[in-house]
Amino acid sequence: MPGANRDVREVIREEAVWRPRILAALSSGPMTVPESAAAINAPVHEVVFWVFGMRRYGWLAELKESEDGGYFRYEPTGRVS
Amino acid sequence: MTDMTDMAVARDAAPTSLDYDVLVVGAGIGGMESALKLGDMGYKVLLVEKEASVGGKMILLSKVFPTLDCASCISTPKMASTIHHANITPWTYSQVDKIRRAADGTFTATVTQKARYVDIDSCTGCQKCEMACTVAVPDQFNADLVARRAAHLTFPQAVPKKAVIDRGGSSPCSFACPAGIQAHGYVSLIRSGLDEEAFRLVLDATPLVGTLGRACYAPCEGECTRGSLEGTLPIRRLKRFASDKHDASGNDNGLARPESNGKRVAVVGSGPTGLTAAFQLAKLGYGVKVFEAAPVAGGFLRLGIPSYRLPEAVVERDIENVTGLGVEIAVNSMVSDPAALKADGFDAVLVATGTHRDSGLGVPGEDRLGVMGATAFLRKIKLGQPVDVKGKRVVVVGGGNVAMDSARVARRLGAASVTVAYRRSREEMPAHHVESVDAEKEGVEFRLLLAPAEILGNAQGGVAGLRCTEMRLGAPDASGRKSVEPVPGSSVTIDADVVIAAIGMAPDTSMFGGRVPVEKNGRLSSNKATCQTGVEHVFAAGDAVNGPTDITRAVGEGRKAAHQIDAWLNGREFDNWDDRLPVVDKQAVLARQKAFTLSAPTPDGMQLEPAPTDFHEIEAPLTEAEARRSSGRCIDCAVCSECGECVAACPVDGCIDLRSTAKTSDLKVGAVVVSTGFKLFPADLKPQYGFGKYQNVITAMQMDRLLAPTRPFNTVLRPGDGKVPDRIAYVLCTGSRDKQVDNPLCSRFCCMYSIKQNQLIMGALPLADVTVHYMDIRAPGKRYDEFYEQAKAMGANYVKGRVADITEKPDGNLLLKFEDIENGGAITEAEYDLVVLAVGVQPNRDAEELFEVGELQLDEWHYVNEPEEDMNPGQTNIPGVYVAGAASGAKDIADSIVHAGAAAAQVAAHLERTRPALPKIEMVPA
Amino acid sequence: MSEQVVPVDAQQVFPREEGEAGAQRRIGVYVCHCGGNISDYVDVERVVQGIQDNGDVVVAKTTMFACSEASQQDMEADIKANGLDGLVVASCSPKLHTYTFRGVASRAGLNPYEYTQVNIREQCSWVHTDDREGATHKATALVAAGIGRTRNTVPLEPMVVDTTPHTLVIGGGIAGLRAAIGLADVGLKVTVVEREVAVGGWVKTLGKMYPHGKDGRVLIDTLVSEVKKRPSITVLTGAEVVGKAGSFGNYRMSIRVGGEGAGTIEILVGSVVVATGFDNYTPGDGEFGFGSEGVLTLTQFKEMVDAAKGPLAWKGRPVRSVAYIYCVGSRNTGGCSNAYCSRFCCASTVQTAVQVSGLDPSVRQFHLYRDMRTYGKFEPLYTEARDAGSVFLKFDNDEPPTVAMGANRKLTVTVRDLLTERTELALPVDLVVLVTGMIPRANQDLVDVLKVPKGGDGFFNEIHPKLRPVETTVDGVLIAGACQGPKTSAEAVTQALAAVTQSAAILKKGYTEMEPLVAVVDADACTACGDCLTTCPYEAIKMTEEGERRFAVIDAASCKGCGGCVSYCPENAIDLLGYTDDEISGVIADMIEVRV
Amino acid sequence: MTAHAAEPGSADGFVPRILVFTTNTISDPGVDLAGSSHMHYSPGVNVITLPCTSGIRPSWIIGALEKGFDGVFIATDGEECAYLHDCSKRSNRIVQTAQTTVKERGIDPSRVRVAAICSVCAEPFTKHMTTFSAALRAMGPQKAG
Repeated sequence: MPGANRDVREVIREEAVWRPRILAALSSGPMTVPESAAAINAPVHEVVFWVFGMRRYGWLAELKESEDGGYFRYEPTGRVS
Repeated sequence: MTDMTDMAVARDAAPTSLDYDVLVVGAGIGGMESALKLGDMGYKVLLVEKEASVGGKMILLSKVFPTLDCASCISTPKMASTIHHANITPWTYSQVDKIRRAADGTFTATVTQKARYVDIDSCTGCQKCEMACTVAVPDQFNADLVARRAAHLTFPQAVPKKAVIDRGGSSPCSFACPAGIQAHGYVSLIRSGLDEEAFRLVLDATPLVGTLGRACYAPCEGECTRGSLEGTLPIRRLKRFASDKHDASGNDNGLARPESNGKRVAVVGSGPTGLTAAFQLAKLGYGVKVFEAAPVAGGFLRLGIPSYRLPEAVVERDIENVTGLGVEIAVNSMVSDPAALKADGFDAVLVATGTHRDSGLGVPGEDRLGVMGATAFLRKIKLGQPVDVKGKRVVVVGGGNVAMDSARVARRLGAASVTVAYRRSREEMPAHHVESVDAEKEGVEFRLLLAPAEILGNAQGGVAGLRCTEMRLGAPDASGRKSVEPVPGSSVTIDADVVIAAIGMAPDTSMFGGRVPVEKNGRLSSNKATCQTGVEHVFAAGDAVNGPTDITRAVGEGRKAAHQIDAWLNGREFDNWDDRLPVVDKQAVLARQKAFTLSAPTPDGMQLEPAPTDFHEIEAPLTEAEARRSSGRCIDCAVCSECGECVAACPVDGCIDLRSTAKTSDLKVGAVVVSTGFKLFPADLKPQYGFGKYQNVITAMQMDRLLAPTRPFNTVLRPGDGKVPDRIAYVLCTGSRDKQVDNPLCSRFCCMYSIKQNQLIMGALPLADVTVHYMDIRAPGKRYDEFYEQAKAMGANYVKGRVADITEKPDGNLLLKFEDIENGGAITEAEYDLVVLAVGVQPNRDAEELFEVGELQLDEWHYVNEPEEDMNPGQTNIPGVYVAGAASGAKDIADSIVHAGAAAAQVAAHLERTRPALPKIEMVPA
Repeated sequence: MSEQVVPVDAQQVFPREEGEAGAQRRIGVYVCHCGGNISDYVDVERVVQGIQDNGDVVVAKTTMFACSEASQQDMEADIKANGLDGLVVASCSPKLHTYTFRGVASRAGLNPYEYTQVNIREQCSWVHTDDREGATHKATALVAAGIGRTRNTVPLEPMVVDTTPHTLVIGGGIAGLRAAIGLADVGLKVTVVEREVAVGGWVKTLGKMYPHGKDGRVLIDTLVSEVKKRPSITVLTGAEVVGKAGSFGNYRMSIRVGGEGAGTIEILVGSVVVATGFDNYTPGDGEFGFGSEGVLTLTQFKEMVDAAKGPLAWKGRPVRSVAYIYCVGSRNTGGCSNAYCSRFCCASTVQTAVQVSGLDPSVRQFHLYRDMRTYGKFEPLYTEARDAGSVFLKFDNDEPPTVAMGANRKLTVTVRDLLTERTELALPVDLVVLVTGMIPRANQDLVDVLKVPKGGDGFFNEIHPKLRPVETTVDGVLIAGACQGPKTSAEAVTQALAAVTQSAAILKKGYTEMEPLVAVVDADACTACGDCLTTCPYEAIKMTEEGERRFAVIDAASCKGCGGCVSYCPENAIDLLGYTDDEISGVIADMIEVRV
Repeated sequence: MTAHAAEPGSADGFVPRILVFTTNTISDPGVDLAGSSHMHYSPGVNVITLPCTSGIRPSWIIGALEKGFDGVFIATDGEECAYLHDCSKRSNRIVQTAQTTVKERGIDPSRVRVAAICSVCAEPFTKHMTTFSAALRAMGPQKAG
C-alpha cells in the first residue's frame, strides 16, 4: 500500500478509463478490492476510488453478507454504459 | 455597552425602499436559523448561499451529539422551511461579491447568481444527468472519499433538490477551436468508451469529422493544459479515432432528415465553409443546394490537400453527412450572379468560394514553362491531371503550409530534388511546425533567407534556375515578426527545372464580374459579424472574405453564416453565434492538483520515408488502447466537458442549458447577517500525522461521512483497501491548541464529535476497538459529560497525551507513537487499522472579503469580532452588520443556533431603530 | 367552553352544505410521466384508464411534466372549466411539489387542502424498475387511494390567532434584563418580575469576568440604565408569578407583588421568558474539607480576589499558596450526585488565578483538575495561567484529592497526580478553593405554575437543543440563561436574545398563523372520560362544560398536529384534520381495491 | 446510487401486500431516498404518510389486515420525532394494541411490524421490506374479511 500517492483528483478522474478493466476482471466472479487491484495490476488505494465511484453510479454492488476477512466482495450489476 | 437606543443612524434618515430588509450571507445552520426567525417576524429576507443547496456542514454529518439524532432528520425539515418560507428568498449557488454601506445606514449588496446550467423550475431532481455525465471529480460533500460527476445533485437530501453542472468556463482546447467544436467533450466521451457519441458531438458542429480528424492543424492541442506538463493530448487524432470507429461500425450518423421549413438557401462553393453552412442550414429544415464550379465537391479539401494527409474517400464520406440531409450538390456549376439565385426560389444565398487563385511571384521570367502556382499544381494532382516533375529539380517558393504540401507532393511524384526557398528564417516560417519538419524528413531541402529575384530560363523556354537575393533579418515589426531586408548586391542561383510559387492565395472573384462587392484586396466584402453583404439576401463567408486561413476557421465561418442566415430569414436580430464561456485559467487548473503524474505522450504516428513514392496516408490511426490511454490523460480543465450527454439524458427539453450565464444584481438591504461558518483545519498541515500520505489516516469529517447512511462506501471501510477496520485510533486536537500551526484556540466540538463517532462506530462495528488520544476531554455542555461517560461505559478507551507521529506499515496499518501521561508518561507505540484526525476549526476568511478591506473587524484569530460579546453577542463593529454562528468563533450546532437566534434579535432591533414604519405584513399564503 | 381555548371553527372545518355531504365530488386527476422517470416503468395510460371511471373523477389525464408551467395552467383551466372541487396529482415525492400544486389549486379558486399528492416516482416507478406490471398496478392503487382521500377532504383555512404583543420576563438577572431590553427594542411590551428586592442576579456580585475582563457590576448597571430608558419595560421586584391561565399568544399571568400588603395583579401577555438563573453548589460539611478554616468556594474566593487591592490575605495572614480543587459538585466528583459538567468553572478559575498572580506573582497556585475545559477562545486564559506560574495536577475521579487540617492549623491537600507518574503529592497550602459548579435554582412553586419540564439534571428542558433550543413544551413559554443549564454570562445573554427572537417571531405580527391540520374532538361522541388529557405534552387538551355536558376540547393554537392523542380515545372521538379516520380508512380500502 | 437485485417473486405469483405508515418529515423522506437511490423492494408495498406514527389508530392496522393487506409496517421516527419525545413508546403501544386485537381475531400478530426509519434510512427500509415480504410470503396470504 505505501507508495507514490497521486492526487485524488487525478485518480478519481481515471475511473472511466479503468472501468472496463475492472468490469472485465469481475466478469469471472465477485472480488474484494484488493483482489480487483491485483487483477488489473493497479494500486489498491486507487482501486478503492474506482470501485466506489462505480458502486455509486450503479456499475457495481457489494454482495450482501460477503464480508470475508474484513473485505466485501463486489460484482457487476449489469449496467453497460 | 454602547447606548442601545441611539445608533449612528437617525430615525429621520429612514430609508424609503429596500429590496430586502435583511441579507443573510450563508445558509448553514446559523444562516437558516437567522433567516427563519427574521422571516417569522415579518421581515423580508434574502438568503444567499454559495453552494447549490442550503444546509451547510450539518447536513453532511451522520448523527449529532449528545442526543444522537440523525443530522439529516434534524436538518431537512429546517432546510425545507427555509426554502418555502413566504418571507425568505433563497438564492442558492450564489455569492455576495461586495457589500457597501450607504450614508443612510442601508447597504447595497452586489450578488451574483452563478449559472447552474439547469433550469431550477423544470429540473425534477431525477439525476439522469448525473448518471450520464462523463466527468468524474472528487465529491467535496463526501470529503473527497468518492467520485461525483460534473453534473450532479449536491447531496441526496439537497434543498432545493435540483441538479447543478460544475463548470469553470470553457476548456482551453474547446475555446481554442475556431469551429467551436467541444474538443474536451469528445475527449471525455472517448475516455468513457462512448466513441459513437464522440463522433456525433463533432458532427453536431460540422459534417467534416473525418477530414478534421486528419487535416486540421489542431489549435486545441496548442492550448492543451497538458502541453505544459508532458505534452498535449493527441486531440485531433482522437477525433479521427472516433470518426474511423464510426465508419467501421456501419452505424448511420443518427441524423434524420428534418421536416422542411419551406425556405431555400443556395450555397456557392463546397469547401469547408460552404459544406458546414449547408449542413447546419439543412438540419434547421432549409432546402439547401450547393453550387460548385469544380468537377468535384469539397473545395480545397478535395482540390488542395494532398491525399497522403487527407484521402479523397474521407472527404467524400464526410460530404455524405451533408447530402444525407437532402442537400443537393451541383458540381461543374459556376455561379456568376449569386443575387440572381433569388429568382430561382432561393430565399438567401451564401457565397463561400474560398481562395483558389495563386499570387504571382512578380519577378522576371514568371511566364516561363515550368513555372506554376502551388494551388494550380496541387489541384491538377488531385484531379489526376498530368504534371511533369518526375526526375526534375523542383524549387518551391514560399514557407507556408501550401508550400510544404507542394514540396512533399513533388517528392512523391519523383522529382530529382525538391528545394524550398523562403525569404525569412525557419522560425518565421508560417507553415505548421510539424509540416516543415515532416517535409524535411521526406527529403525536402530548405534554403532560407532567399527571396526570388528572377526565374532563369533555358533555350527551350523552360526554367533553368531561380536567382535569389540574399536576405537578412532586421528588427521585429509591430507584430513581433522580424523584418527582412535584402543584402545589397547579393545573388544566389538555385538550379531548377520547375518553380512552384506558393507565396499566397487570393479569392478568384472574376466570375462575379462585380455583381458581388469586392474589397480592394480582392476579397469579398461582407460584414464580418453577420456575413451579410450589401445585398441583404446575399451572405459571404470563409476564406473568400477573410483570405486564406485554415479548415477550422473555415468551418467556424460556415457555422456563423448558417446561424446568421437563419436569424435573418426568421426576422431575428443578428447575434453572436459563438457564446462560449470565457476560457478557464490554466494556472488555476494546474493549481487544483498538488502533483501530476506524467506519462509518456502518445507517439505521433507519423510514418515518414526519406523518399516517399506514393500518396498513401502517412499518419497511423490511434489504436484503441492509445485512444483510451491518451483520453485518460485529459485533466478536465473546465470540469464539465460539454460532451452533451446530460442534455441528451435529461427528460425535460431545455432544462439543461449549457449557454446560460451568471446574473449579477445590486440590492438594497437594511441589515446584513454574516453567517459564513468556518473551515476545517487542513490535516496535511500536520505532516507528522501523514494525512494525504497514508491512505488510512482520515479526518473526522471523512469518518462522519463513512458513518452517515448516505455514506460513500457500503459501510465503514478504510479507504486504503476497503477493509472493515478493527482497531481505530483518534488523534484529538489536530490543528487545535497548537501554536505550531498558529492556532492556540480550542476548537470546541472535536472532543464531542469524536465521542459521538466512538459510540456510532461501536454500534456499527461491534468488534472494533476505539482508542482516543486526547489532551483534555472537553464536554462542557448540557448532557455532554454524561455522553462522554456513556462512551467510556460502552468501551471506548481514552488515553491522555499527545501523539508524536504516525508511520505506515506495508499492510497499510499505522503505528502511532504517543505519550501515555496517565501511565507514567512514557512514549508508547500502538498499531491501528485506521486513524481518525479530529481536525479543528479555522476561520472562514470569506467573511472579510464581503466588505472593503479592513472594514469588518476581525479578532486576533481572524474570526468576525464581536466587540461587545458580553452584552451584544452577534453585533460586529459595523452598525447594521451582525454575525451568526461559527463565523465569530468555533461553536457546536446547538450553540450556533442559539447564537443565530441572538443575531436575529439584534437585526430586528436595528431594523426597528432605523425603520419606524414597516410595511404592512402580508398574510402568509398556504 | 372556557375562553382561553381557541377551537377550530366548526364552519371552517365543515363548510359544505348539509345536503352535499356524501354527494358526488368533482375531482381532477393528473398522472405524470416525469419525462420517462415514471412512464418508463409505469404504464401511465393504463393508470388513467384504471381510475377514470371512478365515480367522482371528472378529469383524468396524463401529463409529461405535471410541474411544468404549461401543465399547471392546464390544471387551472380544468379546475375552472369543470368546477373541480378536488385535485389529485400523481407524480413525485410530496416533499418536492406540495407547494407547487397547492399554488395551482389556490390560483384556480380551489381550496389548497382539497389537493392530494400521490407519490408514484420515489415510492413506485423508481423502486420497481424491474417490474412494470407490478409498478403499474401499484400506481393505480395509489392513485385510487389518492382519489379516495380527496373524496373525504374538506376545505381548510390557515388558523389565525391574535396575539398580545407583551412578554413577561421572569427573573431580573443578566439574562432577564438583556431579554427585556431586546424585547422592547423589537417593539414588544415587557414586564420583568424579580423575586429579590433588586435586579442583577449573580452577575451583580462579580468583579472582573472572563474573557474580556468586564466588571459584572458595571454590566448590570448599564443594563439597568438601559431598562430605565425604555418606557415599554415595567420592572416588578420582590414579586413572584403565582398563576398562569390562557394559552399561547394570550396568557393571563398572576403576579404577587411583594412587601407589606402584598396583592396579586394580573397581566395579559403573549409569551413568557423564564430566566430564573441558577444557584451555586454548596459543598457538604467536610466535602473536601469544606467547613474548615481556609476552605472556600470559588464564589467566596472570587469575591475576595475582586475586592483585593494588593497581595491577598486571609484572616490577616498573607496568602502564599492556594490549591484549587475542580469539579466540586460537578461530574460526580468526590461522590456528589451531579453528573453534569458546570461548563463555566474551569475558565473562571484560571481567570481568577491569573488575577491572583497579577496581585502577587509569587503566590503558588495548584490546580487539581480532571479535564481542563477552557473551550474555544478561553484556551488562551489557561495558557496565561500556566505562564503566570500556576501548576496543574490531574486527578482521577476514583481517587479524588483529600484536604486535611494539620495540627498547626495548616491545610494540606493530598493528590495522586496522573501527570507525574501518579505520584502522591502532599501540598501544604494557605487556602483551598473548591471550584463549585452550578445547580438548578429551587423554585418548585414556579415550576408548578408554568409546568415547564425539567431534565434529569434539574435544569429546565428545551424541546430540542437544535430545533427549538429556547422553547419548552409549553407553547410560548421560553427559557433563557442558566436556568436551562450551566453557562457563562455571555452565553446567558446570547440565549436571552435568542428567546427575544423566538418571542418576536410569534408575537411581532400581532397574530400568528398555523397549519389547520390539528386534532379535533367530536363533542357528541366524547364521554368526558379524560383519557386524552394527559396525552398531550403541549397541554392542548382540556375538559370543558357546556350546560350539562362535559367534553374534551383541543386548543387549536396549542395543538402541534401530531395526532398523538388520537389513539388514546376509547370512543374514537378525536380526529386529526387532514388525516381523519374517514380519510385514512378510505385510503386503505381504496388501495386494497386494486388487486396486484 | 446502488442497484439492488429485487427478490424474486414466488412461483405462485403471490406478492404480499404491505401497508406502510410513514411520517412526513422523517421516515417518508427515508423511503423516498430508497427511490431516488434506485433501490428495489416489492411493489406490494404501499405507503400512507402521517405527521407522526403515534397518530395511528389501531383500527387502521386491524382494518388493513382484515381488508386484504398481508402485513402492516410502521416506520416510526424513533428518537428524532419533533413532536413527542416518547414517540417510540407511543407507537409501540399502538402496535401492541393492534397485535393483541388481530391475534384475538385469528390473525398472526407478526403481520404487524414496527421499526425506526430515519430520513436517510433508505437501505434499512429496503431491507425491512425485503425480509418482511419474504416472511409474509412464507405465511401465505392474509385472507380478506
